[in-house]
Amino acid sequence: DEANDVTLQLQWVTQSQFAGYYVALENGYYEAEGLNVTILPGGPDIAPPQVLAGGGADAMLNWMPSALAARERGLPVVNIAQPFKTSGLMLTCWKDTGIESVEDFRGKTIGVWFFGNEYPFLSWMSQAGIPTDGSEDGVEVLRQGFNVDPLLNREADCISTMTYNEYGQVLDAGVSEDELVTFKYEDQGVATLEDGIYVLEENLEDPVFVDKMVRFVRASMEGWKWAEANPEAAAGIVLDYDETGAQGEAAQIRMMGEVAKLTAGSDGSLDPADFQRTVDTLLAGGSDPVISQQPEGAWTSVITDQALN
Amino acid sequence: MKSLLPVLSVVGAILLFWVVSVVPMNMHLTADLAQRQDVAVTPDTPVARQDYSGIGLALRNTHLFGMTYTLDRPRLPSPHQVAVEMWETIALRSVTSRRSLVYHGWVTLSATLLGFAIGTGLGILLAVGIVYNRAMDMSVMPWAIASQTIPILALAPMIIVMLGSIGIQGLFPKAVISAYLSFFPVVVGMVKGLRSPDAMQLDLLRTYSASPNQGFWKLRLPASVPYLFASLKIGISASLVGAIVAELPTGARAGFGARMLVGDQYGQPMVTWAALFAAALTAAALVGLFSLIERWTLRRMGMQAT
Amino acid sequence: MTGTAIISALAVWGAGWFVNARLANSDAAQSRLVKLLIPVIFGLTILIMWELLVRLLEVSPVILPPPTMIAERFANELPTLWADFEQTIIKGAMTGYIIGMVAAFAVAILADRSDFLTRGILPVGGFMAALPIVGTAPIFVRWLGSDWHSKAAVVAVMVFFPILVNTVAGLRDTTVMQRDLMRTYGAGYWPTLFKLRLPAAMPFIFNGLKIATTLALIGAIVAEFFGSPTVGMGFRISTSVGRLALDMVWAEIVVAAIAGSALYGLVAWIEGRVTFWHPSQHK
Amino acid sequence: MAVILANSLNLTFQTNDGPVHALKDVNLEINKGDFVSFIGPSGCGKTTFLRCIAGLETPTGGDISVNGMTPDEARMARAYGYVFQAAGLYPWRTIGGNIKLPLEIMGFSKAEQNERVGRVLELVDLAGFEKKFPWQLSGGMQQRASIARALAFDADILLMDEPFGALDEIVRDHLNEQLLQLWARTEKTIGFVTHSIPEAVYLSTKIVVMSPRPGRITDVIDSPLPKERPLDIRDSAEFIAVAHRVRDGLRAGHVDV
Amino acid sequence: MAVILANSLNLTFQTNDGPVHALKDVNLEINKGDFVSFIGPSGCGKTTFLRCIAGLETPTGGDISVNGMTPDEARMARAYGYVFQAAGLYPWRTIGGNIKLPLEIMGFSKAEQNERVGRVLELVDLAGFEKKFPWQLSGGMQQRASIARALAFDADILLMDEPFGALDEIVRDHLNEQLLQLWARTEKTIGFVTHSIPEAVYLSTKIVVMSPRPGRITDVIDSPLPKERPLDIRDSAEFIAVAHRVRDGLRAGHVDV
Ligand SMILES: Nc1ncnc2c1ncn2[C@@H]1O[C@H](COP(=O)(O)OP(=O)(O)OP(=O)(O)O)[C@@H](O)[C@H]1O
Ligand SMILES: Nc1ncnc2c1ncn2[C@@H]1O[C@H](COP(=O)(O)OP(=O)(O)OP(=O)(O)O)[C@@H](O)[C@H]1O
Ligand SMILES: Cc1ncc(C[n+]2csc(CCO)c2C)c(N)n1
Ligand SMILES: [Mg+2]
Ligand SMILES: [Mg+2]
Repeated sequence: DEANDVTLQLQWVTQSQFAGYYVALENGYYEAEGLNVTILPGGPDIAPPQVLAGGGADAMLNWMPSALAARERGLPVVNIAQPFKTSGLMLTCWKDTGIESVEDFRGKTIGVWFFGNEYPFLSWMSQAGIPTDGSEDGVEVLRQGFNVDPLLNREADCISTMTYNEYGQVLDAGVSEDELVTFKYEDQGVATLEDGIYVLEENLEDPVFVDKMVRFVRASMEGWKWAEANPEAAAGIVLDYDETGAQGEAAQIRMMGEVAKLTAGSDGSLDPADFQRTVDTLLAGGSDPVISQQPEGAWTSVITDQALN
Repeated sequence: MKSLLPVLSVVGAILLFWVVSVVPMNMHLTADLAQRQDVAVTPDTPVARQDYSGIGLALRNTHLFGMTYTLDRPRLPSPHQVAVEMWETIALRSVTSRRSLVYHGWVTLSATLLGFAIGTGLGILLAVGIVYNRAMDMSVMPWAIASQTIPILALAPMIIVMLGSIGIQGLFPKAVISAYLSFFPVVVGMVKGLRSPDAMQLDLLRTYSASPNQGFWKLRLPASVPYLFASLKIGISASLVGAIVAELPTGARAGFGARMLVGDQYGQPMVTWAALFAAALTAAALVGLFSLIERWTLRRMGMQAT
Repeated sequence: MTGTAIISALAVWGAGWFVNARLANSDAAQSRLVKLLIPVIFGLTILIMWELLVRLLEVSPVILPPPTMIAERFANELPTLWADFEQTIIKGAMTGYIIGMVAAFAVAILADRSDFLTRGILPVGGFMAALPIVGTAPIFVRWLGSDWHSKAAVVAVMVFFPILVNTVAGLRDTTVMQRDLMRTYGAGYWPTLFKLRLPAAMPFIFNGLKIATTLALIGAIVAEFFGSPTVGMGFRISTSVGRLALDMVWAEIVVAAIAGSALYGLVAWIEGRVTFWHPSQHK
Repeated sequence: MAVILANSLNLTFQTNDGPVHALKDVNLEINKGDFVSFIGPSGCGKTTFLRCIAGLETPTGGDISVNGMTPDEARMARAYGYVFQAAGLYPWRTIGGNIKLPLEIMGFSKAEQNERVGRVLELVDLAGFEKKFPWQLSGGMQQRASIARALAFDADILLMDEPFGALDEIVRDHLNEQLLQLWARTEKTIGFVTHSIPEAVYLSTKIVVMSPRPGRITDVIDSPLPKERPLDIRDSAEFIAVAHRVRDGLRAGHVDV
Repeated sequence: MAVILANSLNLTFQTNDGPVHALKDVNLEINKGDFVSFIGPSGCGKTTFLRCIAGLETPTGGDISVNGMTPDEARMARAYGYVFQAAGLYPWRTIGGNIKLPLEIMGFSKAEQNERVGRVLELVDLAGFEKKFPWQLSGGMQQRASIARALAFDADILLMDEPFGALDEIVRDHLNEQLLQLWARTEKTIGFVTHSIPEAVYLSTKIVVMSPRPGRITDVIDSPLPKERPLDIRDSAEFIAVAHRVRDGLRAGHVDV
């Protein structure tokens, strides 16, 4: 029924990045809140904001730059909770390319995810004054697929990795950490918020919906905290929900461990300072602005205030 | 049976070429790995090795040949690695297990069959319309051709979101994309088939003053059967491709497409290759099945000698 | 609201259909202009219905933009669209098409020299043609890198089989009498190939080439989803979906459809020139 | 009694190379029970005229009546059996199925259908071949099956367009004899197109000689031969005289060989 | 002098329904300058025998020599012109191009090619049609073009498999006359398959009557007719006598119509 059904659209395939939600589902936290939750896995062609707009989901996970861009495009999505405190995004480069600092990127080839995930990189480069249009003293941008091959094949000097996933895959391929140089967005001061929960603004006018979300966020956070405390069991639960049957156990446990570091500082509520830092980072990008002005009403604490009191 | 030996020879030649190619294709990765294990490699830095082709590097490091066949994440897996993966995921797992390719095959196949049914039905209806209605004939055909130049992978997510927004999820959206790819060959083939009766065969019915309805059931439809089967065989493999493509934007949950994607994402080439071959085998089996039905039907209709 | 929308859309459909039915059954139906006009009217009817439905039902442009918006975007982004077209169609699709075609001809002629090879190559080729692009594209991107070379390879593999099968079938499509004629002249393999079998095979070969044009476009675009430089139609489509710029997605789709139809038309035109003698070409 | 009456019939085809005058001012009267042969060089309009009678082609001038009706009405009334030059059997139907085709369309009962199939197969010497498919029969047998198909629904008028063109002389002689017997027995009116002078003379009560560009009738010969015609009537003086007249008529129309 | 000599020739085809004995114990001697017609019911092996002579089919027993060579050697030495039942022109070549085809293959010079094309087109009354495509010509004209093609390279032996089967009687008569003239002028040796008794009798110096199952020769008739043959020789008593003998021979072999 309307009042208790929740559909959540993930932004990638089933993996420990989304452990909190699967744990809440498996351990019955949603059920305890009287909710009937459906989790829709994502994939390379799924734009969660589009699914939200089409009414295919009640809530989505998204990176904030992508969500803010959607807002400016006329799709009013609102952040209602932010389980990820810190960013796991980084660039991973071969050390033997001689890259030591951001300035060394000039003339190098760098793999970047697009599909709404390119904004943090573009902002960073434009803040650093490095062109991304392929000109002489700029970087050559490669649209990275879903694997780390461009780095292993040395087609790219650096690629985008998440601390919890692709970086581990590079190591799994037999590369040792001291062959690599990493640039965490967090360390570079250009971190943007990842994996927040977003809903459509108009829905928040409906008290029934608000109530539903309050319960949803509460249960989800309970799931996250349990997952942080029990990484191996949480990874096991994720594996149970992976219908492809192709995920490896070790990889998911490692991912859970890394994700726990990112969720650790968050009780689910959005820290306005983090929000402002994300916005400032995006606005600072001069030539290719992701957003052109300070967003209004892009987040709300209404849900978390009720959920966490 | 007469084809068995030739097919085996060609397959043998391809396998041989494949086995030989494994060495140069994997040489760079192997050299990097070997060096980390303190095996001597020439040249001795990865950057320097980039200047050599796979073959060039292989010739300088013949002692690494064996290793190229046993990599966990090869650029080109060797045939036996793929075979082992296929054996394990097809034969050694219970068919209900998510690690079984049979299970994933069924997921893809169900969407394929539904989509194929929809696409074929639609294609036949459209063909009948085109043959019997001049306006439709002149309007629709160019657009049907244009429709096939639209990259389905671009359209698929939109179709899925649109269907999702009216509450349709699961099998059906995948089937729609399957149908989109399979209707075209059916239209083309059936238009040809329904128009295949010659002037004399049509005139014969006119001398009986047969109704258009009788003309369809007694002449055009039976005459089109050979064409129909030719299109069905193309259509069914197009359907399978459609179902696999559709598995990416529906959430890459299960099926051959999901296996290929996830195998690619998590650096498990064998998963991808096994799914790829399983998909091709499935297509071959479906086409073979239709060939059998075709032979049986045509023989019963007396349209095929022997 | 929904009611009016559907009624007005149906009205547009009815009007378009009425005009077309009149045109198709008129005396002028055989003229070049009318033959062109009818599909155009059909297309326009669909576009107007689309515009009406999207506007009246207030469909979000993030899901389905109206045609006018797509047209506007198309006009504003011509340089980008052109760059993407060059990368994907000219570099990726065309190169791949030509490589695949040449390879298919070569193998067909090779296979044709021996019945043994034909029997072996055709089923194996059929199996390879069934390898879905979603699986092969990432492999080629891994092997050949993200630039257009890997796209050309994907296209070459996709078009190879239909052209091969049709060429082999075409080379066999000579009558016993036509072949015996050559034998009475004591003609060897090559004169028979060039003077009899290749010309006779042309209608089949063009059939294969036509199928291959649509495959080539799809192949080149889809392969870009698995890694590409920051230009190209597949890159733009995927990136624009991520940015919710659906009007741009459709603008690229329009480019694909125009390019595809034009290529198809071109091949069909050449076919008409080369196989003018075939019964299907004269009325 | 005139079964078929053509009155200054004209038919012009519009083609890419300009109009083709396939029939010009054709006048002809065919009586009930006549066996009329049409002979003439290729392109003189024999087929076109037969098709006009059958209502398969619409004349562009003049008029034609069949049993007092328009050809179209007569076609709707199923007045014709038509035999085409090639057998034109449907390959997916057995011989029996092919013969049943018109019967199904005209709504005969199942029992009646079977009874008639049996009868006409007997008539053309094909009893026992009912269950065979066309490709299992020789060309001559197929042609006989197609005649059986035209006979099955007992139309009064039988129109045959070069039915024996593809057969060898001996088989042809045999079928000619059988056709004459059938005609004598059933009193059908037969219109018959042929290229062979002996065939035309041997079979007909009336021979219509035609000439091309524009297609027209140049001679109508009423045969003096008796109704009873053994095969060796072809060596008789009367026969040779008629054949000569036909040949002369043909040669006159043949200027461009 | 024997140009073609067949000695107890046998040819059996292996088919799905068992072996077909297409030629059994065929003995025949053809001399230089002979015009030999082969006549017989469908399936009696006429085409097969002609193909054996041309080296297109390999006998399974006995032997056959052409100009003292094997047929294959003779084929490589380009000893034959072969005319098939249907015209079999290549549709993608003009009439001129079709006639040039053998000349190109045999390596004649361009000038020689053009000269020959002009000459043979004249011979078959097709001057002026050089640039037309086959489908722009009538059936009769196509058949004449195919004869021209066989004549173009001046082989000593001309083998013709029912070349006039598809033509109407008048055109056929005309071509028969021309063929006779050509033969008289060039002294070629001609092997000619036909279904028509008058045609065989009118043209040949030697008539070979064949019979099927197994395919064999039942009669060889040396024609008493003079070399000079106007068309109306066909009404002469000698002609009719020979025709009768042929018909009797044919009927004897025809048991199953
Ligand atoms: N549908 C058509 N469209 C245009 N021209 C036609 C059509 N049908 C016949 N003709 C032309 O009309 C003329 C008469 O044709 P018709 O088929 O009646 O000749 P015919 O006497 O039956 O010849 P044949 O002995 O070759 O069968 C020919 O010149 C032919 O080309
Ligand atoms: N390639 C073949 N394979 C099997 N049987 C064949 C083949 N060619 C001919 N035959 C059979 O050999 C016999 C003689 O055939 P052939 O073509 O020589 O007859 P024909 O006298 O030329 O007949 P027609 O007058 O019909 O042309 C026939 O029974 C035929 O079915
Ligand atoms: C087409 C496409 N490309 C990149 C991402 C970015 N992304 C967001 S979460 C995640 C998983 C990391 O392990 C990735 C890759 C996406 N969603 N879709
Ligand atoms: Mg005719
Ligand atoms: Mg023959």
